[in-house]
Amino acid sequence: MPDGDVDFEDVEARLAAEALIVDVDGFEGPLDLLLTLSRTQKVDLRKISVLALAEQYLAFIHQAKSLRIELAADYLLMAAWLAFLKSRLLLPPDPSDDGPSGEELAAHLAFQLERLSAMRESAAKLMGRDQKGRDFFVRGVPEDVTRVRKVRYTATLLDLMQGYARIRTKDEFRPYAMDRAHVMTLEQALERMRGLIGFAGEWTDLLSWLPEGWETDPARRRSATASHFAASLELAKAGAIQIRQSDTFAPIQIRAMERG
Amino acid sequence: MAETDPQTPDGLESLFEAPPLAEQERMVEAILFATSETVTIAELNARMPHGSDGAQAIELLKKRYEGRGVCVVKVGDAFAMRTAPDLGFLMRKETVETRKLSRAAIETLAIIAYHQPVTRAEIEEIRGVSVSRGTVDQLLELEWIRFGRRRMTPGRPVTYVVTQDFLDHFGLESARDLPGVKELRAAGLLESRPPPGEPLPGEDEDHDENQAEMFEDED
Amino acid sequence: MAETDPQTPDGLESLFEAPPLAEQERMVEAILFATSETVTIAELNARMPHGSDGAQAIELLKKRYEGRGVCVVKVGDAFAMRTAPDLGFLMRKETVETRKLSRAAIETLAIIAYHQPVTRAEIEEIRGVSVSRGTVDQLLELEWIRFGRRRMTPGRPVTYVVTQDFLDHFGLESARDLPGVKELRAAGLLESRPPPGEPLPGEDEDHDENQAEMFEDED
Repeated sequence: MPDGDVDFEDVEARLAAEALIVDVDGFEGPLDLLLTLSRTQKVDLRKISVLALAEQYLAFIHQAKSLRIELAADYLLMAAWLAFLKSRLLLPPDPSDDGPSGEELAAHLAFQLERLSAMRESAAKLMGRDQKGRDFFVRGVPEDVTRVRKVRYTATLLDLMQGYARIRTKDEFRPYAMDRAHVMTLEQALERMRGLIGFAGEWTDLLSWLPEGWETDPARRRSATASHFAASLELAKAGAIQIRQSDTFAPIQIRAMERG
Repeated sequence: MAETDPQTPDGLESLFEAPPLAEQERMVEAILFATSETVTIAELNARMPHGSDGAQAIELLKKRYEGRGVCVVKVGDAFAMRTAPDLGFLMRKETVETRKLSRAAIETLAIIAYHQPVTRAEIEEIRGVSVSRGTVDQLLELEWIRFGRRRMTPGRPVTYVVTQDFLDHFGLESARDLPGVKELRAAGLLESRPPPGEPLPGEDEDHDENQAEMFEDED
Repeated sequence: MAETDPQTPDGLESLFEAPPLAEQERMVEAILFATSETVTIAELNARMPHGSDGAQAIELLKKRYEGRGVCVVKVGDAFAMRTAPDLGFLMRKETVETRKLSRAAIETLAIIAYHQPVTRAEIEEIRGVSVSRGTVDQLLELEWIRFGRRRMTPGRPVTYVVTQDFLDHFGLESARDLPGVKELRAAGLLESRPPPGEPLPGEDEDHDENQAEMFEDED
């Protein structure tokens, strides 16, 4: 291993550097590498020698290059910047240069390292806290809050009146409260007669066909008579019965058609 | 808290000494809280430190939660913690949605109000269309209508009448207070036939507003 | 139990009277007990009967559960019931294996927690490397971080902040309770200090192009 121009002080440090290089993929960027290197100085980060650190870093890069290890561009950029910093720190300040001094740059780098280190420790402390699902637990059987959707229907009196008016307007001249109890429809009569017609072998008065309860009340009698008459015409047309009336206003008689 | 079990001697064995009963109670409390299934005494004992008496601890816990918002219940031969049954209503979040009554329902309701007691056949006769069971059921459910006496006619059809709730909702003292045909006409509500879905014409805004204010029931 | 509020007369108004405080405490107990998420005072009040004081009830409840196996914890501006951390060993059965976070994710999370609201560029500045999208996505997915307000600097970069879930997971009442946060602030380590010669963060000029390139990674 060519290590002629590597200025490591002892074998231990060199072995450490080799370990670093083997681990190069394990570093999370140049700042992380710098932080690791700074630990070898075994001093508080506030008292760190940035110059020494820069030299360590540059040596590391050199070593990696000699081992033909591909380093990401940001490591090389950091190396360039540290080389620049090193020259700033070593050379007397150029009065024509109004940029930041080497000391300012070094102080900032030290700050960054300290901050990163502090964040690492904080992250460790955070992860060391009691954690939900590991150290403390939530309710094992959480009860769902059931969402009850209640629909409330509303209507105003105006809605009601408008609704009623709408119906009334639809057929204003019709009786509003048609009393169905006193009306027999054609269909009702037809249905009734169809069922009974088989029993009418002889001529019988149509009025005798009116159902019970419809013969006395005049309104009901009228309605039932009319519907039964209409129904009998229907049945005659269908060939089910015969109809006869001997005289004007004489009783209308019906009988079932004899089947051949 | 730190009372020691008198039966257990000090020294090495105390390492395996059961925790104080109060501590066992805490443990049972935590286990019952966090476990999704019910827990038997045997399971409790298996999970608690050696020598613990889950049965005794659970009795203490049960007493502690008596009358609280949460209680220890026995399910079969296992235990669980549940919210107190009387507080179940807190686990419900009610959202009230206000909806306008459908046109069919309003018309049916109006007919019942104006013609009560009225049978379903009569309502259909007046509306000129059949009345769906759903519409009547909805009005019954709202408790705005109820069954009246059966009509003494063949088939003895049931009649409908409006309820006190109906009167309260519409701010009426009795169904007789409903505006009559004359008043409806005077209000411009009976004048002509509106196109379907449109408000009735002939209602000048002011009048309409007044009436709405007069009759609408903000509940 | 059934003590009446002296200020409220009998009759109708008592229907709307808040329940006695002891009863309110039971209610809060039931609600917190039943819920695995945190519940705010506003949510408590919304679910309890009208006139209830969730804040007062929760204080009582907190005291009642002091030293128990289950305790009432404050998370941000909300409350929850959790098992006592010292009893975690009993709950091995309940432990959920969480996905191991990478070192990058843990550091990123810590930086967001301690420096919030913080931009991606600032996180990268602190870590000295680019933050991969996957890392941020993972934290967003865990709902431990969320987007904060945009920074009012050129480019209006988005910021990240930690969530209520983060506080809940780590048993923190607020981000101010993060371990060592006071000391770090006092030491100036939570400042965003621009590199010397750089006028303002985010406004890169020619002379510090190098540095920007060094630390920032266009992903």
